[in-house]
Amino acid sequence: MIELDHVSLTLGSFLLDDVSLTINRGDYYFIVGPSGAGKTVILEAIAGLHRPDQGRILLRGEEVTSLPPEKRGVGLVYQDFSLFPHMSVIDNIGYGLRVQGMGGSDARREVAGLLDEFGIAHLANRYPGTLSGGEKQRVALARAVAVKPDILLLDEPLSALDPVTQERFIHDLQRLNREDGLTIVQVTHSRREVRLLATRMAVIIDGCLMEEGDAGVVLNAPRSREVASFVGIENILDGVVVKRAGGHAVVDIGGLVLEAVTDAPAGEAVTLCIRSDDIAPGTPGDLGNSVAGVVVRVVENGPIAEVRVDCGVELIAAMTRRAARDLCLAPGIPVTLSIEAAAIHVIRE
Amino acid sequence: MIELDHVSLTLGSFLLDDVSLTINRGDYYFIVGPSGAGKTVILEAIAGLHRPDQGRILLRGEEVTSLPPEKRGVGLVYQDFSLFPHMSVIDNIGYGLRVQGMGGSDARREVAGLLDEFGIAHLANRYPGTLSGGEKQRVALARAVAVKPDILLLDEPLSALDPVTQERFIHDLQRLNREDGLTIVQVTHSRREVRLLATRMAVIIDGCLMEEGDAGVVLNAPRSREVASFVGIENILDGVVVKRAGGHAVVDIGGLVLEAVTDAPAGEAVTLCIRSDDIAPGTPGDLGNSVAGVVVRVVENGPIAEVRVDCGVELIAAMTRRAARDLCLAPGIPVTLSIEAAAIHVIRE
Amino acid sequence: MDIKAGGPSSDKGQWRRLWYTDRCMLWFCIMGAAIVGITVLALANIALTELADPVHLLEIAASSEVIGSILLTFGAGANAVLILVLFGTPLAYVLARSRPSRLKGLVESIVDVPLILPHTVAGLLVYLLFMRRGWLGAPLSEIGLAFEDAYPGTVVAMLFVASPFFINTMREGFEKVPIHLENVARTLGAGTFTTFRTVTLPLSLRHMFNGAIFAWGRAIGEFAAVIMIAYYPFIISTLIYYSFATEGIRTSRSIAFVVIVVSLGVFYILRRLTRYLGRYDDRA
Amino acid sequence: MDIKAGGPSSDKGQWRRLWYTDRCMLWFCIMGAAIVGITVLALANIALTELADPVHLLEIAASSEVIGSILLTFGAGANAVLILVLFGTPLAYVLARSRPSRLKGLVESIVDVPLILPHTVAGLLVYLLFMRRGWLGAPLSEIGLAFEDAYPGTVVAMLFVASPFFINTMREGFEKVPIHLENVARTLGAGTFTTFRTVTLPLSLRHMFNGAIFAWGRAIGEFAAVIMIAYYPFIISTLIYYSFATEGIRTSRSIAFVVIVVSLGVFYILRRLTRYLGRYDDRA
Repeated sequence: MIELDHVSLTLGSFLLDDVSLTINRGDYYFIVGPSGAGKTVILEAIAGLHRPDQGRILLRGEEVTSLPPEKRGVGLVYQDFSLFPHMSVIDNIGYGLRVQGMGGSDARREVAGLLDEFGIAHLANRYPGTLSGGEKQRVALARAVAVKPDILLLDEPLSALDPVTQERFIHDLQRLNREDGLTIVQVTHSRREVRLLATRMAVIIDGCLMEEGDAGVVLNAPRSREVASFVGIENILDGVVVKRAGGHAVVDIGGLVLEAVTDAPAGEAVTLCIRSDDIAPGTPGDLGNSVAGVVVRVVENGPIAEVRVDCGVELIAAMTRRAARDLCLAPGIPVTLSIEAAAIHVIRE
Repeated sequence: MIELDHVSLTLGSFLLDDVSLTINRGDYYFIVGPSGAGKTVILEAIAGLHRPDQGRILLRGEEVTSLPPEKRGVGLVYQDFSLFPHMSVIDNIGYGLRVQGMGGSDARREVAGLLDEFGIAHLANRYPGTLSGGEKQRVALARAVAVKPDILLLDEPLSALDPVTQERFIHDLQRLNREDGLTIVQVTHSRREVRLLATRMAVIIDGCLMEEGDAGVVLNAPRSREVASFVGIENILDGVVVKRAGGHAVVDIGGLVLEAVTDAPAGEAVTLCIRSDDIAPGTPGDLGNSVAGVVVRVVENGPIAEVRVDCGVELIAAMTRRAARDLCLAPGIPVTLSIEAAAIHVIRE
Repeated sequence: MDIKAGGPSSDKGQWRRLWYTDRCMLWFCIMGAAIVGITVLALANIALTELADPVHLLEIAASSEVIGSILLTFGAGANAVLILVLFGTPLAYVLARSRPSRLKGLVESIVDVPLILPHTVAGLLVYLLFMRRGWLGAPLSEIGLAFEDAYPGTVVAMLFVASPFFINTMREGFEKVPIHLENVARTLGAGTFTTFRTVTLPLSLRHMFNGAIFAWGRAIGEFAAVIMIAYYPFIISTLIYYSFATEGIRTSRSIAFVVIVVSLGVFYILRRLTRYLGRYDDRA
Repeated sequence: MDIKAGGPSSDKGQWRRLWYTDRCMLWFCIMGAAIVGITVLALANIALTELADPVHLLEIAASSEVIGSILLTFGAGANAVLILVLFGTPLAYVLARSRPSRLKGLVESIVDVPLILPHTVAGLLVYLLFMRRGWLGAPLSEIGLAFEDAYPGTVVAMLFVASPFFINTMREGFEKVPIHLENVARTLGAGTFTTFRTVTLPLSLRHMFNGAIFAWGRAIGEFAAVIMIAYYPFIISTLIYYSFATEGIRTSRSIAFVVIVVSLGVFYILRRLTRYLGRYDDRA
């Protein structure tokens, strides 16, 4: 559906370096990365707003590298929604139809349908300056889909919205992706959005594509330390495989010894990734590591307590505030942690 | 130490309406509220940068309402740190001493001491444009305390910093408050900062003081629905006391019946506040409510899973992702929740 | 919060308070008053003198020479601005949307040249180019368009000196239109020109009118550049200079006062009109 | 990301690409070239003619009359700007820091009056105020300061027409200094004036110099306002007009060319100098 073939692009001092990625029809594809990494540039390149210095861009199997944006049939929604401030809601939504030459009454019927579909019929004659963030967002989405693109590009569409409005918007987006079969490419810096929505994803750091693939795999079993750190894995530990035992590897991490599932032979340096909620107080099951340590610090963050435990290396465990209180966890208290071997992701580099 | 006595203040279309509050010596006082509520205006009024239309401001027991800022002896640190871009770090920190007429060698000694204290001696001759956020923040803090104010006003000082730098800054601030005895007034929109640092706090909404008092009380037992919602209590439920039983009240919330600790007589309308982490799957202890329901939705957010359960009304329970998986929670699964009566805060209005 | 701290905190009583709380600002006000004072005194001076003899003033104001000259000046200025809008708008858009480069820097400098040159030099440049034997004047006089001592000469001199004012203001307007709006319009199917016509231009109308007014003000005020190529027909400036040089203060002062009243009035009306133009943020 | 989408995407080959992908922008470029073309043609015209006779040009350039007049013009302009900086800076600061009010609006309008008035009207206003019998001219002539046909007259005429340029630029500069910086300085113990001197002014230096250059350019270019009060001593504009009127094109064109070269050169140098002024964001 969308293919970037070794695309390089310079914009001022910014460089997008040899990015290749494939987005399939019907994907809900996420592009994530730190701010300034070039995520928006990729979206705009797909839309035809930047021309690559090198490489090709293909849409629906055809090369479109030198096709102007108005001929590419992709919808684009920016973070600020970019409504035309000098047009009413109805004129904003009908804009695409008008410039593409659709006649008055047909266009009116289309727009009326969209107003109903997005629940904004009551806003029809208002101007963007008077709308709330959530209302703007629905108008922007209706405007983008009015011209029936089969690809929708979203640039951090949720970041300017309050939580309730976010939920509603997420619902709308899921409907467009699943029911209407739109291919959606979304840029975000929110891991939560990725977890909720992504089927596939790419991680861009400093203009380079670090990793691409199934969202679950990238999030839970990243192939590099940078990506692991970026997707928010709390415990990233460098170690060495000291021996192999029954299909498992025994890894030494600065004194702490953990069993993990990997093919790495003894002597290989590996990086272990453990999510904080996979480290729990208590004794482990069959395939579990049991680790003794002393609580260094308990930081409460909303309903969760992040417990830092010194086990030779410092591990971060997450539990509910209530659980942390029930266990009377406080700095200096000894604690036993259990970590399932299967919950440890091993990066071989 | 700081007293606002019925202060009203108009700034363009913004109105601060009859705010009275008292901040004691040594307090770590937080002013919280939605953006645009007037938090910064209060700080600036304390600093003498706005003159109230009505009311009085007292510092250290003396009225200062018409005293200019340079005579009030309060330090001010803004979110953007507001370093003087045309002065080196050393000149920034020494600025207050210079304009207050301290001689060259004395001032140099003072500044050198501060550079060491804040660990920024290596930055002495750099210009602000070249510093990172965390470095800027330390310079701004050193500059503010250089003139030895006994009151420090902080306007969202943490919001522009990354998490690691935040931790370090929090440490610095705690030291200044506890060891040096500075009275700190901090504006924030982060509940986490309030939980970590606040001794007392005020909630400002739309230019009105909604509630003031001990931070623990305001956070966990707010006196109004608006404040409960603002401090992030996930479950806020309207109900009616149907009967009293052994010191407890039995409250009916649209069909769901919960026992709660309150003096409210039967027939009174009350609002119940329950934090999501106080709602746990499983059977309750002695003083617990047991509630049966069906899972509506599980939203994973970092290491936590937010589980929405339909028990007649929708309740939000928080647990670790692992706990949610171990219990196989998914939409449609029946679940029993336990809520301790003591964990339910009752607002009588 | 877009609230300014530091300034005097409320309008009412602001000046009384200054004396007690902030003598520095008070001194600044007094020094500033010296500059403003020259203009105020100059206007008061002419107004008092002229209003003392209303009969003579009305006689001058009603004279066909003065009325004709005012109309000619305003008309020629409007004509110059119209040409500027037509050709300067595309230039401003190109400058606003192209990336920094040597060529762009050069074009920007060339646009600003009329700002830098002394007015008689500008006039001489226009004269040399558009005189009967000039590079542009010669071919154009063949098709019957004469510039020397003629209306087209006045227009082209005004156009030359006023051009940076319009182009720079218009360009600023274009730069303020968020590129995201244009990008969205493009993805919705609008070509470059359609996007320009339906999005960029409507959102820059305010700047266009302000730039046009600014340029018009510069155009009708010009004297040196115009007299080099077209001493006749008399524009206001020339008329005042001529009557000052030949008839002395009295007549020229009356003409000047009429011109001041008309100019300030016209600009006041134009500013009022544009105040409500292109303000989308607070539309109901 | 502060990257502009939509514009041509890279400098190299930008123009070649235009033809193929975006004829609208190409037409805009062509129309824009018409405006820029007039200036380019005018400059090329005079340069080609003058450089063809370098002996005559050098003779004119070396004449004491021309050199003296250039020095007088530049000097009087600098003098006017100096006074403007002294009195206009406080005014600009007051305007930048005070809240909108009727009084402020009125002061702003008065500041802009010299922009709106035709130049001869401005000159007449200055003349009436500063002539030997004028409100300010009379008392000042008592203490030996004469304006009519004298250097002070030139300076005051330049001052009047250049004042809006300096004040408005300076004010913009002050408005760009974050009020937070001033607030912090105040809480650190600095009074209003100390804050102004140590924080606001240093951070506005760039605008101050740009405003001064802008005002200076306007001042040295003025003709109409100056000749009303001081036909003598000859400033450049007057010299060119005089020689144009009495000796014809040849001499005046040579003087104009010398002035163009000197003006463009001086402005180029001034711009270069200010480029590195007050840029704190990217200091190492």
